[in-house]
Formats: sequence, structure tokens, C-alpha cells
Amino acid sequence: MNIDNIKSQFPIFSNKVHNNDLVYLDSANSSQKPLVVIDRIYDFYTKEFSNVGRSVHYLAVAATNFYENTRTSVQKYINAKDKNEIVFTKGATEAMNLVANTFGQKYLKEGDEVLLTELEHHSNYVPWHFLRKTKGIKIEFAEVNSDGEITIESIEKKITKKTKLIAFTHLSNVTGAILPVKEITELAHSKGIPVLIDGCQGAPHLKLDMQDLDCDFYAISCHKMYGPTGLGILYAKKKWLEELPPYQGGGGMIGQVKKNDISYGDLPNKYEAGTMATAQVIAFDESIKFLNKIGIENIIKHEKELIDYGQEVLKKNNSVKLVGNPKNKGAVLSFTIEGIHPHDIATILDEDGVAIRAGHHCCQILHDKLGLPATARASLGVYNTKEDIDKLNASINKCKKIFNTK
Amino acid sequence: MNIDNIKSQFPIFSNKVHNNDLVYLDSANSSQKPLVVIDRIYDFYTKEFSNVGRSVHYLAVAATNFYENTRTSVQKYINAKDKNEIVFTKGATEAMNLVANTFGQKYLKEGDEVLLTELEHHSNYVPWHFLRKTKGIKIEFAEVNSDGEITIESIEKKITKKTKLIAFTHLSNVTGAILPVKEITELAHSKGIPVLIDGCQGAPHLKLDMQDLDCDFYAISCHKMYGPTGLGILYAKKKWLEELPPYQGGGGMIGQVKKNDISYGDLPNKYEAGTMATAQVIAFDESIKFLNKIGIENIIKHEKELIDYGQEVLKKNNSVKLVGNPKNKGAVLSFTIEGIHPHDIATILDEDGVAIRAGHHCCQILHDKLGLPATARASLGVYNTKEDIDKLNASINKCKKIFNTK
Amino acid sequence: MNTKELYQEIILDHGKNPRNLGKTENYNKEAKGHNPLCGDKVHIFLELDENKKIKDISFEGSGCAISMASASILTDLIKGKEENEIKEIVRDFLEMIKTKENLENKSLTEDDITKLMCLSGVKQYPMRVKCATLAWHTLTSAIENKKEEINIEELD
Amino acid sequence: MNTKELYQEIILDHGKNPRNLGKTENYNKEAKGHNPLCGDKVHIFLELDENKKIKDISFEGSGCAISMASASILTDLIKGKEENEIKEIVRDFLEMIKTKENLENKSLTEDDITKLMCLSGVKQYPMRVKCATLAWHTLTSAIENKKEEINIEELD
Ligand SMILES: Cc1ncc(COP(=O)(O)O)c(C=O)c1O
Ligand SMILES: Cc1ncc(COP(=O)(O)O)c(C=O)c1O
Repeated sequence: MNIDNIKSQFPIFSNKVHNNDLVYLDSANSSQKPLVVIDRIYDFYTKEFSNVGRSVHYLAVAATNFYENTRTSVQKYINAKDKNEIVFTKGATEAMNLVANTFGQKYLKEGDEVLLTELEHHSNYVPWHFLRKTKGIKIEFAEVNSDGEITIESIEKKITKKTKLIAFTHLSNVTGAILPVKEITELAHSKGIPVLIDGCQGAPHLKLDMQDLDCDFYAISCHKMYGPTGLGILYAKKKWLEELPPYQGGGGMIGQVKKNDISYGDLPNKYEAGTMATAQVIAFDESIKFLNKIGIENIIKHEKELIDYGQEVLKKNNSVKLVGNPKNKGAVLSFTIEGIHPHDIATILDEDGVAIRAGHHCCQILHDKLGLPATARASLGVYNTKEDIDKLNASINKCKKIFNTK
Repeated sequence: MNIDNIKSQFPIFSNKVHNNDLVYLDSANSSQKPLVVIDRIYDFYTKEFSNVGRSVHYLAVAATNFYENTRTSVQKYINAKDKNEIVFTKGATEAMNLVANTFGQKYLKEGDEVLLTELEHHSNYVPWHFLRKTKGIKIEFAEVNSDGEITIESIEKKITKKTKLIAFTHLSNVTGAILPVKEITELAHSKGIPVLIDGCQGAPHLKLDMQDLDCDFYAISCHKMYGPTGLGILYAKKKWLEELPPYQGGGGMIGQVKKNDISYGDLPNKYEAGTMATAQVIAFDESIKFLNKIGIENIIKHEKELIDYGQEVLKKNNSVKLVGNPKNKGAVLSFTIEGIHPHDIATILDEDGVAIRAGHHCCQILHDKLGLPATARASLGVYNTKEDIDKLNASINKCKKIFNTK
Repeated sequence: MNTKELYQEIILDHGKNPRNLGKTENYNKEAKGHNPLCGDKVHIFLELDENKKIKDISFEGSGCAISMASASILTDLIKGKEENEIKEIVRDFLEMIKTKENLENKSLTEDDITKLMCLSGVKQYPMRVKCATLAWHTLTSAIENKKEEINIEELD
Repeated sequence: MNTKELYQEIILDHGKNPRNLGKTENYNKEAKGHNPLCGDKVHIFLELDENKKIKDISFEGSGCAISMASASILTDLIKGKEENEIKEIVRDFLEMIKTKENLENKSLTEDDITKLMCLSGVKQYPMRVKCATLAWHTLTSAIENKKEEINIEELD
């Protein structure tokens, strides 16, 4: 598959927005979907639909096989040891709630500390806040430096004897900083502390190798990874899935059910209560195939070129200021323009078909720290091109003109 | 829309199963999807895809409007007072976990009782079992009678001063019994006890009127209601949604986020953490339109004819025994054949393209009570016909022949 | 309608140099408003005299050009007006900004009408309507002595 | 392959009138197996003598024709055999039922082979393979003195 021509695989780009070509720069929010994925959903519903797992009829057997095939594909894609370490959830947010809830139930008590970073998305903070409320745990934040990075030192500084878990993002959805996740994990493990990685932004843009990373938990958002909405993945080491209690209760996750007691099913069923997002899981196999066809190395190379080019162009643009300047930066260009509020920027860019996001991007802690109530964010996907960056820049210039900014 | 010709709206029926026409009798598990729903998903992904809520660009605004339109459609369909009483979840199972978890957190303590029925699906039992484990609450079961019904008396008998909530199914997914939900709710309310109705089987087959029912919580499974997989709905009275704590934490459900505290967003955002099942919610609007076009009265009439016919035919068939004989029965025909195990039945029926389910249908408590490890279940949808019932019966006869049963 | 028309000179001017910014000394009423979607914030301070007339008004806050301009124009316009009259103007403005073509209130001057109608462009930008109405809802809240911070998502 | 061929006379016969049903009196090993998907259950009782030969074997349980027939044929077949020989037969059977065309074990009689090959039809019915293997896994568990109930979902 030729990466330069990849837009043609995404039907959305044959549509116009306000009579302009769509310049989609909101992939950190959610990526567009390649036709193969959309077609798979269509075909599954029109020709093969059935619920999985519990019926022995033809359609159910086929659906169950498709469903489990995706689990195997994901296992291979992220290099997990065992396919049963892959748990399907409704999103990365649920995956992180699952970890906080079950780990919290079993291992956290009053006074225990969970270490996050100032870069964290609310999805990797609010679930821990619940435990602060219900169990009296403490939450610490490793500090971001002036380049918008989290260093290994900033983590080390906040580890205490009471630290019971460290949870951090793989790639910041605001500054684009790629964290030294492997080093943090090694440090944590050297002190016997497990780690949860919020892989929402890591998964679409970086090579995933759970054996190399050695993290305990890794949360993925499939809709940011060229997959359907309503689907996420929790990778967790088998030992954790075996030790932790189940998260939701219902059909499919049980062993024996009696009036006075219930035993739970085996992995991964124990964590997949109720009817799952069958069609979405089955279609996600096509997302993985799509990624594999291009090859993650090619994606990384392509996106690196774009991010370098984007930084170069925006740094040259007077009165545009990039948010963060991390040495190791992925797919995200957040910026401000002097004297123009990000929401005004987004509205004006939209007129030209340039879709970006303005706001705090679910990172209020970081925005407080930066002293910015909001930022504008252009985020990249595999389909973006240098031309998209040029259009972004041209539209920024129009914006400045309207606001009489130099 | 002509109900006699409704199969043509469902593309699945133009496919063959083992060279036979598909006789789909597994709708209680998951219903097939009409073309309008499948097309909507396709169109949304190919022409309009964006995440909802947080971006101000064109696609995001349009998606947000579509998304909220579904909420309004659901509100009208179930006659809720306020659109913000509609919370989207990943399934009915999650909806019931949400209620058990949040109600349990706030209102249940050791020794408190939750009253269920012996008809309940594991999804309406396991979440309460979690509270039994963590909080020491007690679970009571109203007894099913020999016809497979739950009477108002059987509920009344189990209510004590410690009963804090009554949770029961609208329509049993095994015996087909339609519970006297309004009477149970009145009784409960007269004693100040709130009720949760498991509406998984009620929603696709019965008229839904929350004002008339007056229940506190009602859980719906969209994929059983001609909608996409990975989507459910929790209806809850506003006062509960305001009083109860949030269930999952993450993006979109917050008000202000500080390092030392967090405030939550307003309804329904407070309960919709993280990226939701955007495409599924948007497509579900077409399911509601589809149901409205036929008209629930017509559906009820059509399905009543089928269930009456089905009971008549199966009762006449020697050595077939129906499971339960409720006076008020909906869309489910569970049965056994003397000397033939349900799994063998399902395998043999499948060869003829007749898709049924065999097992305990996530109702082990009921099966224990009936002394049956498993039953065979033919369940109906709007697309079924008398011919389907005849084919079921013919296939049952083949089954008997193979097993030399009279 | 295009964004050049949305961001008229008056809006840019009020957005950049908001009138009545700060905290008026002798305020006796106040309220805070917040738009969690975009982070816009406004804090309104009122000095109501014994005749329920606004003797002084000011605001603090941060937000987009539209929300700042709206707060600036609002505070300028209602200074010296009486409570009931203000309620009428607020109602009129909120209706105009969402659905109606024009303002109906007869007591407004030509100049006031021109300024308010400047904001009418947001009608074409549904996600931005809340930016224009934030200060207005917050003012109502201040007059009515509401204790809680206004959350604009609930309103409109 | 059709279901008439799957449900051969031998299977129907063993399914309806399973041999060795009940609880043998002097058992010294036992194990339970369970298939949570369909609810099939089997409980195997063994009497192993000092030479590790099976002196007696029986089972209790409930399930479909295939699982009952499989348990019945199994128990019939291994009575009197020695532990290591049995392990070989189990391995051979499990391989055959999933992938291989034929049985390889040389010690089996014509008649035994015929009976076991009767079950080979389930290969075409992937959801039913576990029905055929439940008793076999449970037997292994009994011989190995495993304490926990076998959950067939984990295996195969
Ligand atoms: C009565 C009943 N309750 C709950 C459920 C669970 O619904 P879901 O699997 O969609 O969460 C089902 C369906 O499986 C059901 O029939
Ligand atoms: C870094 C990060 N974490 C978590 C999330 C939440 O993911 P989801 O909304 O798919 O649950 C996002 C995306 O919104 C994100 O960018």
C-alpha cells in the first residue's frame, strides 16, 4: 500500500466541507476509517450477523470465530504473550476504569499513593479520583517540564514507599511528547510497582511490543486506530487478570451461578460481561490488517516527516506559538496565536475545511500548569500530507488577517 | 410498512445457511438489523464521520446533532419526561451494573436487601452479587410459579423492612412470561422502594411508556431492538441521575478538574465518560424510525399471532414440552424434547437453517429450579412468520426421527 | 455568512478591549458562569442601588472574542438600567440569538441595537451560541442571587 | 457429513444407555468436568489398583448425546488398562477429534477403533468438539489428582 496515496482508501475525503476539500487534523480525537473497515461492518450485518459465543447455530459459530480472530490479531499486533491477555472494552476510558476499579478494590487502601503525570487525560485521572473519594488514596502528579515532557527524573522524584501504581500516557495528546515508557516501567518494576500505560495516542502512532515494554496494563482506543467507535482494548498481564476481581457482572462472565454464590468464568470471559460490541470487534480485524499492510515503520516515518514539517512551518509563522517542544514528539501540533482565542481559530479554520480541535483536550491539569485556558490542536493521521499542513498554515494566516494580527 | 413482507427489509435473509433459507429464531439473543440501520452506519462512516461534542468543526457539529437526535427519539419512544434521562451505555448489562454500582455505593449497606426474581438473567444478578461480596447486602429471590410466571404475590411475600430495591425483568427470556411490572412498581413505591426493570426483552416487543410504568430505572439492549451491537440504554428518573455518583470517570463527564478535586458535568454527560459509541448511537435513530413506521401495536399483534400459533403447534407435537405456560406470554418459545438434549436439537435444526439457541440462556437460577440443565429456545422477531414456525416444527420432527423418538 | 462577517469590527474591538473589565469596588451582587466545553469563564459584579437600578457593573473572565465581546457589550448597555427592564432585554436578546430575526424591545437605542445585532451572526454557528449567551445567563443569575456557578451546558 | 451421520446408532445407543453410569464403590480417584457454555457435566470415579491398572471406572453426569456417548465409550474402553497406556489413548483420541484423520495407537482393538471413530464426526461441528472431549479431559484430571473442577472452556 502506498502511503502517499492513502487518502483514497478513506471515503470521507471524497466529501466536501463548506465546499472545500476536507483537511482532517483531528485524529487525536478520533481517526477516520478506511473503506475496508466500513465494508466489513456492512458485510457482517448484511450477510453474517449473529451474536457470538453462546449459540451453536451456523451464524453464531462463524461470528464467534471472527470475533476470536480479532483477539488473536490484536495479540500479535501488540506482541502479547497470550490471546487471553486481550480484553475488549467499550473504549480506553472503560479500560482505565476497569484497572482503577479492580486494582483499587483489591490492592489500594487509605494513604496509598497512585502516581500520575501532569500530562494525563481526564480518563487517566478521574477513575483514580473516585478511589480518592471512596478509599482515601492519594494522587501524586509527576511534573511536566517547560518543553512539555515528562522525564524519568520527574517520575523518580515522586515515588515513595507508598506508591502502589504508576499510570502515564504513552504520547501526550496535547504536547505530543512521547514518554520514556520503557525506562519508567523499568524504574517502577525495580521498586516492585506495577504500571498502567494510557496507550490512546501511542497505539495509532508507535510500535507496540508488550514484551519489550513489559508494562502491566496498556489501554487502547480502537476508534483512534482506524477502527469503529464504541470499542477499546485492555491489555493486561495474565497474572493480573487472574488475580483481580471481575469489573462488570452479567452473561458470559460466569462459571456457576447459584442463589448463594457465583463463580466466574475463565480469561478473558471474566472481564467481558454481557453482549459485546460484536460487529465492532469483528471489523477491527480489518483495521489491524490495514495497519499491517502499510507497516508501522512506514507510518512512523511518514508521520515524523509531517510533524517535523509542521513544526518548521508553524515556528516560522509570526505570533503562532507551539505548545511544548519535546525532543521526542508524535502526531500532535498544539498551538496558540497571540490575541486570538483557540475557539475563534477553530471556527475560522473550519470555514476552509480545516478540522482542528480547540479547548483543553481533556487535560485541564496541564492547561492550568501552562496558564492557558485552551489551545488549538492539529493532530495527524496516516492520511495527512504536507499539503494539509500548508492549508492549515494558510488558514491560520487568514485567521490572523481577520483579527488584524501580524 | 407491511409487516407481512418485512423480511425483505433485512438483507440477512437473502443469504443461505447450509443451502437452506435462514429461519432465524434467536432474536432474544440478538435481533437482525434492517437495511436502513446498516446503511446509516455506512453513510455516517463514509460521509460524515467525526467524534461528537468537543470539536467545533463542521463534521463534529453535525455528528453531535445526530447523536443528540437519537437521544430525543429514544426519549419520545419510551415516553421519558426529559431527554437527559436517557443515558447511552455499551449494553443493558452495563446499564444494570451502573445502577447496582452507583445505587449500591450511595444507598446500600450491610444487611440491606435487594429483591430479584428467579427469572432473572445473570446480568440482573451478578452486579448485585458484587455488592453482596463487597458490602454484605442480601439478595432475595421472588419465586417463579409452575407456569413460569412471577406474580405480584410472590414479590409481596419477599418484601421486608430491609428491602431497598426491587429489580426484575419485563419479559422472561426463557418462559416468555410478561411480568405485571406496573403493579410491582406500584406496590414497591407504596413502600418507598425504587425499582429497576430489566427491559432487554421488553423493549423490542412491548409498548414502552415510562410515565405509565413509573419505574425508577429501565435497562435496554439496542442490539436486541434492531439496532447495532455495542449499545445499550439506561433510562433513569432525573432525580436518581442527579443524586447518584457517576459510574465511570473520564473525558466529557467532568465540570472542573483540579489536582485536589474534581466536579462532574451535568446530565446526561455525568454518566457518559469517554468517547461514546458514536456511530452506533447515530444509527440507532434508524431503528427507532423503523419501529415507529411499523407501529408497536402492529408488532405486538403480529408477534402475538405467532406466539399463539407456535404454542399451538408445539403443544400438539408429541414429546415436545414447552417450558413455562404463562398467561401473558411474549416472543419466546422454550422447549425440551424427551430424550434429546437441547444441544443435539440445536445442531440438527441448524442443518436445516433453523437457528435457535440451546443452553441455560444466562438463567441458571431458573434452570436449577426447573431441574433442567438446558433448554432449547426459539425466540421471535418482527420478521418471523408462521412459515418459520412450520419449518421449526418440521425440523423438530426430523430431530425426533434421528433419535427414534415418537 | 462567512467568518469575516461573523468577526465584525465591533466584535473584534470589544473582544480585544473589553469595557468594564475588572472588579467594581462597591458591588453587592455577583455570579460566575462557565462553559465546560470550551473553558470560557465569566464573573459578573453588580452594584444595584435602592431603586433596583444598576449603578455599576463589571466583569472578569477569559474566553473567545465572541464571549468577551458579548460580556463587554452587555455590561456597557445595561449600566443605569432598572432590573425589570434588564430582564426584558436579556429575554429579547436570548430569543434573537437563537431563533428570531430581530430584537423587539422598544427601549433600546439605535446604537444599542446595532451593537447587539453584531452578535446575531453566531446563529449560523450553533457551537458558538453558548459563547454569546454565557454573560447573559450569568447576569440573570447575579440578579437572582443564585449561589451556584452557572454551567452554560445546562442552559440554551 | 450431515447430522444423520453424526448421530450414528452407536452414539445414540451409548447416549441413551450409557455404560458405567453411577458411582463405583471403591473408587480412589475422581474428578469433575464442566462445560459452562452448554452446561454439560461429568464426574468420573476411578479405582486404580497397585499396578496402576484401572480396576473399575464409572461416571455420573448430564449432557448431550455426544458427551454422554463419549463418556460411556471412554469408560468402557479403558477398563482394565494401565495408566500410561491410557494416557497414550487419550492423547491419540484428542488429536484425532481435532485434526488427524485416524487413530494411531496400535494397542486398540478393531472394535474399540470403530467406537472411537464414531465420534470423529464432531470434527465438522466445531462448537460440539468440547462435548466429545469433556470426559477425556476429566479422566486425565482424575488420574493426575487435580483438585479443581475442569473447565472445558480453557482446554482445547
Ligand atoms: C432478560 C435479559 N437481560 C439482560 C440481557 C443482557 O443484555 P446485553 O447482553 O445486551 O447486555 C439479556 C440478553 O442477553 C436478556 O435477555
Ligand atoms: C491520551 C488519551 N487518553 C484517553 C483518551 C480517552 O479515550 P476514549 O475516549 O476513546 O475512551 C484519549 C482520547 O480522547 C486520549 O487522547
